[in-house]
Amino acid sequence: MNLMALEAATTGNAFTELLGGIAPEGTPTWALWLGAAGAGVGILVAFVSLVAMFSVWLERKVSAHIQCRYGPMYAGGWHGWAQTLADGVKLLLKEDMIPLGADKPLFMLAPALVLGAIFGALVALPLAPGFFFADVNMGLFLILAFSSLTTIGVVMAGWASNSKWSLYGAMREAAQVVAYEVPLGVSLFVPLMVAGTFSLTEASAAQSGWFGMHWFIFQNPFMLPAFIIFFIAALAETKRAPFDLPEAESELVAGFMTEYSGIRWSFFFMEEYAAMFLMSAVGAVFFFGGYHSPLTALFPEEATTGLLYQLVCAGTLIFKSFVGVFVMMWLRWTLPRLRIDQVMSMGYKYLTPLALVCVLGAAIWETIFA
Amino acid sequence: MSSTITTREYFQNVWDSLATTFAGMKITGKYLMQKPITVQYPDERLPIPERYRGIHYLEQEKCINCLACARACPIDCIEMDAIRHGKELEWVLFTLDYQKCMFCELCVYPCPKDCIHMGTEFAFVSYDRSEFNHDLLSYKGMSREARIRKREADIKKAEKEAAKAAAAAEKAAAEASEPESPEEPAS
Amino acid sequence: MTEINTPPEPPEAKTIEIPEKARTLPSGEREFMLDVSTSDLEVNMGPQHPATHGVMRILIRTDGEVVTGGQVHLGYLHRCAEKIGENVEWLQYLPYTDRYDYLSAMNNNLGYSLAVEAVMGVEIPRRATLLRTICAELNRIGSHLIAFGTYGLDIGAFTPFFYCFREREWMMALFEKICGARLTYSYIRIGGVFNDAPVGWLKEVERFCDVFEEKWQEYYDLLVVNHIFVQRTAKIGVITPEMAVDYGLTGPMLRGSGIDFDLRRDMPYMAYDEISKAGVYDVPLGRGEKGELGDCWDRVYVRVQEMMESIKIIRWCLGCIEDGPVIGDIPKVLKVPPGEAYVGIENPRGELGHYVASDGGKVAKRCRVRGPSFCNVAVLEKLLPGTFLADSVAIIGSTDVVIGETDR
Amino acid sequence: MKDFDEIYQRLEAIKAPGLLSADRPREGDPEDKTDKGRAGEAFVLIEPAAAKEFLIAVRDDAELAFDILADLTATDPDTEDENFWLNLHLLSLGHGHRLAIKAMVPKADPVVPSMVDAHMAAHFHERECAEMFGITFEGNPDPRNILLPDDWEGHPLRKDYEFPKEYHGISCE
Repeated sequence: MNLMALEAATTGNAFTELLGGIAPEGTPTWALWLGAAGAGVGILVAFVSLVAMFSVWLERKVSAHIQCRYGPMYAGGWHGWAQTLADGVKLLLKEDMIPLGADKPLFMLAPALVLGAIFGALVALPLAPGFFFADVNMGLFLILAFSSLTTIGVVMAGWASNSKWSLYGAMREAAQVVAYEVPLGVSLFVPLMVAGTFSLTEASAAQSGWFGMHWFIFQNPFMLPAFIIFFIAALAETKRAPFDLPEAESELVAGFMTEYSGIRWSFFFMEEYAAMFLMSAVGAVFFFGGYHSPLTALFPEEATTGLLYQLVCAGTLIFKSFVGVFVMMWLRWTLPRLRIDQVMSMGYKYLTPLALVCVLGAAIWETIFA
Repeated sequence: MSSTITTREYFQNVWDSLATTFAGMKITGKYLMQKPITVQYPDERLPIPERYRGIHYLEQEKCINCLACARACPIDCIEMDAIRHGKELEWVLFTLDYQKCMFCELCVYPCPKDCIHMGTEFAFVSYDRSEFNHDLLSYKGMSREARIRKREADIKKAEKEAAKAAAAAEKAAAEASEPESPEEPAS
Repeated sequence: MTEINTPPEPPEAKTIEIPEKARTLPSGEREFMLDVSTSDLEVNMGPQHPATHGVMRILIRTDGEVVTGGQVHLGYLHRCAEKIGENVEWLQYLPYTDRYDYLSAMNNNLGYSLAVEAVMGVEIPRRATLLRTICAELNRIGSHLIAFGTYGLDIGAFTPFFYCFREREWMMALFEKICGARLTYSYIRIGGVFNDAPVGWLKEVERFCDVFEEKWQEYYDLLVVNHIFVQRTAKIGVITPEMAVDYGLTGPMLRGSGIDFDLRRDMPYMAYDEISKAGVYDVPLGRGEKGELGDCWDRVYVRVQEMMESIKIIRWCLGCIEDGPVIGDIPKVLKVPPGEAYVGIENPRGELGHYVASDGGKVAKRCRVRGPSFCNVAVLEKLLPGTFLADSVAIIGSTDVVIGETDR
Repeated sequence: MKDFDEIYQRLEAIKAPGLLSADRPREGDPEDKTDKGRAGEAFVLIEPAAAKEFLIAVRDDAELAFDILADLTATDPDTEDENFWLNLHLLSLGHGHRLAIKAMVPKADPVVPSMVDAHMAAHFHERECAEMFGITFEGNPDPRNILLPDDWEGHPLRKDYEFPKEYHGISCE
């Protein structure tokens, strides 16, 4: 993942430019690259942690209010905003436990792999024009590939735990992700056809018209069903209810996480929320105009390179992503869980064919009207 | 799930899952907007009804040490004792073991003087198990020193009686055997 | 004759040379590879498992996700209630009845009281009878709320559980007002009830009924007809009517299989004779609406409907309750004449039978409790094989087992 | 719905296997102070050896149709008594009547044929009865202990049961 970030950093982004500006004359290029990569990774880690922490707090508050409760109220003062921070500290201080029969190296590697993969995937996400870690021209492929990599971590965790419940969870995860990669990818073909690029930066840039509302979702009638399919598949991909079968706490105790505790366990947790954010962001970029909104359209043409514009753009995308995250939470606290064979049949029998129909329809539409 | 389904059922399934999901989200969304119904416990508390069966209290001046409550208790967790001075009672102990008590209120009903009640106190926390053996006497009972004195006196009394009994037994045994000789007086 | 799930025959013993390097597992066995093949996995579901609703242990054998056998192990919560019944006085046993089916303590009090009264032959005042009925039905609602809420939890829906608890909390507050306890009431006693209802209590019960009817519709829309819920429960754990009778199932389990039998209507006790004749309530039955007759959805549906029927009964009782004494002519120390009686009442989970035998003394000769869960749980061993692992959780939940009652 | 007398007449009419007699509650003899009579419910007495056949007969008879075995338990009336009582309670769904059955099982040789063939409901009850009273139900498909641990000694609901001093090193005093 570091390699990828490094390679990404070499293609030239805000960090290299920034470092190039402030570094003394004669600094070798490799040092600039390394510095940029290091800064990128650091900011990425901080960003992921912040997103995860806020999401956890949000999840607790949303679930609590849906259930007529208050949720955390004390830590930090206002509505327990620091609760996750306190929990994080507690998890850090907990005893690091590894079961006796566990495969120690794999057991320790699994959470790192899961979290590392999600960091890698976030590299290709542009928060604003020129505000990205790497402009990968196959950005969507990178994100899908990296987010599938988390599955390997989960299967590894389940196998290495040497617990029967964990094994069930791992096997479910493997089956589920294989089933849902297909509709996830296929449903994204619809906006890709309109955008004509795999790069997230270019796709975002393409949606700037109509006073910031030139979103792909309005481009043709097959976009909305495609988005719904994408959203459902994203839920399954991120192991969220009603597809949280790998964890399935009423059946498998805690699924693949049964034997994990402390900071290792929190890695899985962070991954889940980061993945939610990532998937929502991908949805926002490919269906809902990326960082464009009427607010960003207010800026005059010459101000679009300024820092304020960049920040507003980033805020827009983050807001859109969190709307997606919120809906995911809302769904989770509303719906019961599916059974594994129903998850499979939903993936293969419902989502995949419907997604293909959407692609076909969109293709015909684009050929005739565009 | 392995059974085949018709096209109509296929689209019915799609429609049903979407429609019922939205119906559910409407309900949960409604509650999301409402004020929660729970209270922040240590800061706000719900009122405790009058009849709450909490920790007992005793109207000691009414009690006549009749043992009705102790007998009614299914698990025998009430212990009581008092010394009678004419009409006055000097209390020795009236304890209730809250490690056993199951708050069934059966001790309250048989009381002829209506003097044992269950209060609204419910929290009872201690680091020491012995503290759960709760003393219901609040005043007029024997002080701690008095109780110790009484126990010592009781022990002494018991010793004396035991010695007396032993002497009597020895005497009886001696009488049963040969008559004692003047040279060897019985000790 | 139905099959009992016996553990699989051990594979034929092969003599295999264990290599020197093979490490020793924590269990003491040497690690080696027999052959590359799959084998059934035996998993202990319980005693500590979220799906077993207590300390029940189910040994399940699975082939991948498919359960091939299940064996129920009980006794983790055995508290010798029957032996205690032979050692404490008649009235003193009352608090113990609260504790076997702790979700419907009022009904347990009622069953025991009725059994002792059947031997004694005492007259119960009218107001006491109606207060008993109100309390028993309120408690039935509370118990079904838990059954329904935790069933949602088993299926993976969290929120209905909290909504159910919200209403149950109110119900418990009502009981707290009338008897002072929230869970172990000891309210209905031999000869009547302990206390008269406090001022305004009956009004509040009426208010509870009004609000509950609204909330009930929410549960229905949120979970009962939810497509995922229906998919998860319909055609799962089908108990045919013949099977239900053979296994001696009672209560919602029996009615879920479409058998129209309710002890309150067909063998009335207390005021239920009058109530049934007045046609106040219907007995909801499983009809196989969403899948097959007697599946999990039918059982849940019966419970959900029963809550509304209980509301009707409560309303009827509130309409005709009058002032009067609440306890019959009962001596302070009970002496029960020699004799024996079995009284079965309709508990939320089925027929709660109390068999009491007296020899004329202060203490029972035998105090037998027939817990409905104990009988209902027996059918699990028959239902589990051939289902998915997730279905097994749905099936266990649909029996609405309370371990305090199976183990007593 | 039939009352006890009608049920008993029908039992005699179909010659229910193992039927011995009926026991009805009665008033005590006012002259004899020791006879207090008997309160409660009426029951029929049957031969324990024919219990299974009896259950099948009353189950399959259309007029009785006792299709649910509500309860199966035993009672140890006294330490001096030579018999356990085997108490059965039947319930008819169609007619809505009940029947209480009692059978005397000698303590010296407490063996009863299993009733699982008549009602599957008997299975768990028989297991409980077996561990609590030491009555052997011949032919029960799974005669393990159900509530007590497998290695529990003694039969707790017998009147002459002595509570163990310790169990696996746990003091029970």
